[in-house]
Amino acid sequence: MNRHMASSIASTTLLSGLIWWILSDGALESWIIGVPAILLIVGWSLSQQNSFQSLPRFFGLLEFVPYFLWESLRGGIDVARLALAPSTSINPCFISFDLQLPKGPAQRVFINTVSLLPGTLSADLLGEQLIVHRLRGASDGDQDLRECERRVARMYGLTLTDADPGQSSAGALRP
Amino acid sequence: MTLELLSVLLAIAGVVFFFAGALGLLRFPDVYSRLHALTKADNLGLGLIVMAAILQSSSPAQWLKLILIWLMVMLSGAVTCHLVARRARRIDSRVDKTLESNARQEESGA
Amino acid sequence: MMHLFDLLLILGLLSFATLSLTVRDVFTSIVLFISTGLIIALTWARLGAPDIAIAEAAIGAGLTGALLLAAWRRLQPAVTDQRTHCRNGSSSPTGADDERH
Amino acid sequence: MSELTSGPALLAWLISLPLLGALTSIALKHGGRWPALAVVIANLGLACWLLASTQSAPLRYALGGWEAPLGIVLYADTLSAMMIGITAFVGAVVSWYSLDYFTRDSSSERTFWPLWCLLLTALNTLFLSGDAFNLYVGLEILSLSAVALVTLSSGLEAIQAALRYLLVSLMGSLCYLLGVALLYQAYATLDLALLAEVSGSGMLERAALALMVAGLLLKTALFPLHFWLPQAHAGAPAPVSALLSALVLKATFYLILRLWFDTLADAATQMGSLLLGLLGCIAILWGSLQALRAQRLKQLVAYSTVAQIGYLFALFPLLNDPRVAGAAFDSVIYFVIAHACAKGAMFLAAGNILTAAGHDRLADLRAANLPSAITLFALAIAGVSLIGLPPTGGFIAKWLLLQSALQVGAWWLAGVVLLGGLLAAAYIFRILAVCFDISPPPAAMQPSSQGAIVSAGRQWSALILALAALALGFLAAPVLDLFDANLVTD
Amino acid sequence: MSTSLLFSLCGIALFLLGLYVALTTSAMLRRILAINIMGNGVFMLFIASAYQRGEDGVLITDPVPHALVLTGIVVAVSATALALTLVCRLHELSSASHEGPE
Amino acid sequence: MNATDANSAVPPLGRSLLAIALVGIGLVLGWALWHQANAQASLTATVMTELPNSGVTNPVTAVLLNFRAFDTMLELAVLLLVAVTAGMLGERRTAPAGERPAETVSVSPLLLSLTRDLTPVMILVSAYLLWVGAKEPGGAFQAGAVLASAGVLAHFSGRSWRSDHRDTSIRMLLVLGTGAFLISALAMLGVTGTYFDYPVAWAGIWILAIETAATLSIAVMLYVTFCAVMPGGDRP
Amino acid sequence: MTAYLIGLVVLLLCTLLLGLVRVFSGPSRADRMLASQLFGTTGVAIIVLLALITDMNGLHDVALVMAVLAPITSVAFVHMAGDEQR
Repeated sequence: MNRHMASSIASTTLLSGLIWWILSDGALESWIIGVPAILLIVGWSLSQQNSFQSLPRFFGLLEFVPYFLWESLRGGIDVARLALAPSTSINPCFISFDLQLPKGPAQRVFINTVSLLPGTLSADLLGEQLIVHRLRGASDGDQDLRECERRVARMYGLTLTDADPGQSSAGALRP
Repeated sequence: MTLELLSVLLAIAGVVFFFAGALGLLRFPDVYSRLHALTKADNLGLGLIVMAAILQSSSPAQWLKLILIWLMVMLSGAVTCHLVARRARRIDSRVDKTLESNARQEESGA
Repeated sequence: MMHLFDLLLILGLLSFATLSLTVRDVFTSIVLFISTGLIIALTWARLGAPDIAIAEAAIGAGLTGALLLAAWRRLQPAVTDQRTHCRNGSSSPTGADDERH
Repeated sequence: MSELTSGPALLAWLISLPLLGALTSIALKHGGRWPALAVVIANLGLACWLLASTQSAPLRYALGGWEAPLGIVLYADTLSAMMIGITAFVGAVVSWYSLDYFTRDSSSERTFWPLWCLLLTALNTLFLSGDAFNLYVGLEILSLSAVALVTLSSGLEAIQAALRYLLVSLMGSLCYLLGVALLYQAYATLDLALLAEVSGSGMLERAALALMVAGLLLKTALFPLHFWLPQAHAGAPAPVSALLSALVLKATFYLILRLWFDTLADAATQMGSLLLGLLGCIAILWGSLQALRAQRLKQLVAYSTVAQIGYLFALFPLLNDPRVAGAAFDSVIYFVIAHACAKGAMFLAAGNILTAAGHDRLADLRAANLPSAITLFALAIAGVSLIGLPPTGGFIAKWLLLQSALQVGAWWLAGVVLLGGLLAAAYIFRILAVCFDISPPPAAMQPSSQGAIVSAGRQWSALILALAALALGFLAAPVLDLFDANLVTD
Repeated sequence: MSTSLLFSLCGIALFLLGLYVALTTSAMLRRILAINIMGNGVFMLFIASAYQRGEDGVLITDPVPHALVLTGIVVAVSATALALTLVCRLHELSSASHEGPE
Repeated sequence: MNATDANSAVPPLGRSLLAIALVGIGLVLGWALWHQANAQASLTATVMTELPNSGVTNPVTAVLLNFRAFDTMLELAVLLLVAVTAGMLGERRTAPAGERPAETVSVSPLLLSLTRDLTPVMILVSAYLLWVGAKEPGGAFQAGAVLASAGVLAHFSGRSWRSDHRDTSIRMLLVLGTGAFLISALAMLGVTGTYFDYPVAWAGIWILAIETAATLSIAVMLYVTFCAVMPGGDRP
Repeated sequence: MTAYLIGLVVLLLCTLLLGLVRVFSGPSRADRMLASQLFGTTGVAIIVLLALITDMNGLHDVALVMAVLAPITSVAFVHMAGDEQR
């Protein structure tokens, strides 16, 4: 636990320091304010419940970012095409998706990413079930979501217990 | 010169996405679909415009600050989108349940 | 060209403000007011006053919006049990009208 | 700069001391009253010192050493010293009264002292500041703390009155600020003295003056704009009503006086003065009539304030006339200080009656409800001063007014003043009639009529203010000497 | 027409619009919004007067109005917050007195 | 029902008269401004001349914290006044008779994580605005408002900061901002002999210290006020 | 080039006015709130472009503050908007 704590403090400090450096344009004397602020942040994050959060691995992050950018580009183009098309051909529905990622930061990153994938939007979280809104009907299955989940898992260095995509339920909830 | 041209092109693309987002907001049939339009198109639009601005600025801290702005918008966009959808869905499901009883009440009242 | 921008900004500002003050539903009024605050922040940025634009962004986007929504919520007529059913006709003396479609 | 600091630094102390009191009072969990009281007493001392030191020459102090167009300059002549003096005096007496008025360590009491200190800060700022925008901030503190003080009585009506008061004074402040913005746009200065030098009588100055004065009139509650006053002044706790009626209205009136006859004198027209005078006359009659019809004691006193504000403005046409301007100014200042003492005494006494009887419905009040002869005495003297009978301060004020009105042949004004005096006599006698009504109170009132016992301090403080109003009648010559010593008119 | 004048006129329009609504509406929340709009109109007049171009077309802004407006914004926010607290309190008291103690 | 007409306290005739009067005022003001448009008066030159003596290089901050520091002190007093009053009114709020019971909707884990991620950024941005205010746009008020927003966000995710104005520490924070101004002004009166007159060499660091105090204080004052307006009172 | 950018800013302002229609027509409160979310993001974009046009780097801080505080109103809305019939 102590190692966790130390690494948590170290990563918080580093990240805050980096952001401070960005904000202050690297001005040296700015640390008069910057250091107390960072100490405040470290103190604050220690006071939070379960403040030890696992972090993405560095190389995993490098691998994930291009995928994420590409997918959000696709998502944007997709929805823009729908909006600009002369007739809206959307067929919205909800599907329920069984999460395999454990609770924690990885799961939340996944949920947030889902909203930026083409055609999907995370609408609610009920236990281990993510309710996803799809623009183009339920027929597509959930290959894209599985793929995304796997990539998030890889970024965090997790292995999913059930990697078989065909098993999960992808039933339409509401037309 | 080509850099400037590229920058303007990126900015134009960004504005197109913003336009599409606004249009989607107007044309899509329900809250959830509109949320799609907003989060995706706007975040992409802002990303392109930020890229355009990065091409024109010189200091690395400036680039990173612009990227930070974009990341913040994206993070809060994704989360608020989820929260709004969640609220709308929970209200919808409650309305579904009470709709029948309300209808029954109104019938007996009329 | 910049004049066109100015005119559009002023047009937007005036129309947002007018709508915010005349629209019937108070909630819409508040949302429009928050948006007006945003356009005002843009105007400050346009007029070379970034200090004030930051203050307006922080206040308009953050605090005033939250404050107004909180107050609006407290002014809603009390609904005790039937949560989905807005009680009709109970107009409060402060004039908070609730939304009906 | 440095050789000036010993004297003029007094001005800086006059504004920072009450603020210091407010801060200490908030910081202390219990017993916030002690720093506040200390500050009020020290403020009284400083005010006397200021009165003494303005006798030779006006004081001037540039805050932070930054001179006028850039920084804020404080400025004091005998007029402002007089206002600060009366504020300090009435404030001190009301503080004494408040010691026993609020329940110890209740949330109202803990909030009262800091708010009162902030109100004092605002009053001193308004009397001393020579900067148009600084005055705006001062006005905002003044109205916000006044509103907050009204909310100390927790009833529905009080909150309603406070809200209305708040919205009205916000609108007034914004009108004032718009005028400031126009002036800044034209002259790029906020300093009143500099503005007085450079401003002319163009359209812009007229518009700015009109806006600023309109905003201030709203806060001063001149006739058509008085609608918020009766509820707010009647609904507030007694010491707060006394402060509002005696001091807060006077501060905004003082600003109108400064703007109209000093800073933007070139833009002020004869027509405008006449209009204000006319409104003042209507206010005298209207306020008195409403006071005659009032159901409750505090309401009656509040309406009487509307009438008394009318006298101040009725003098405006005379102030413009060079033949009688001096006497008219004397009359204005006398109205202000005599009314401050008399109205303060009236509200404090009314508070005593309210506590003793448990209500203040005039129809149900009897002599038996009066706490003691001291309160009765205070009511009577204050009433006589409000009517304007000799030998009180109110009489001197009216005498000066009538004299100058007759000298310039403003018969209509003299007529209105006499009529106002008669009406005032009528409503004051409504109060005094209660005091001599020894019939038993209505039976229905019996159980609740036994209110709390009113402490001696509360009764004596009311009497002191009333006696001050009386003393002003005897001390007219020395007081006016103090005032005229070094007045800078136009 | 110069930019400064254009925005000054816009500020006046906002002020009058707010004033009109503040005087005619009876809904308190809206009246508070209207007063805020009035304030923004006045601020715009200040900021517009600070916006000036030098002879060579370089933007020179006068910092004093900016500082004044910043102070004004803080004051406006405080006043709005106080008004909102009072409105809420009033609503609670009046609904309690309408329905009686429950 | 609450139709638009029921919302107006003024009869139609009065409203149209008022509208005409306001349009008239607008025309007069517009006309006056039109004629004034070429005046171009400003204090820019004066400020720029004195800027080196102010201790900071952002002219707006110089005006706010040095040339017109008295205004700023009073402005903080206004905020303080409102926070204290709102706190008192909130304290007086009794059990909700007409108020709905506290929200039963659970806080989404996503909102919690948003708070967790965003709060450090908000603190950093606030500190940055505070620091940068000396030379570029920014300053105590902006910083305080951002910090208060972090508190508001925490409030919504069910992790309220401590906000009871009866707490000694909270009350100290409330008076900290105004107090810093006042104490420094009085100290300068004692040291240099002039109220609010900072020695040029120390002005920069001195102003930064005052601004830091003001930032914390502004944040707490705004947050306390916000909690007083929130439904359900200031207790979580 | 500046002219192009100004043209783009004008277009962005137009999309703001487009969004106004959604605030106005609703139908649900969430829709109105969504539109104001749109205004927030568009506002950030406009400020970034304005910073390019006028070469004022201070404007980036305005955009940063807007971006960081954007979720506050939306979260407040979700917390307080209560229920409604759709």
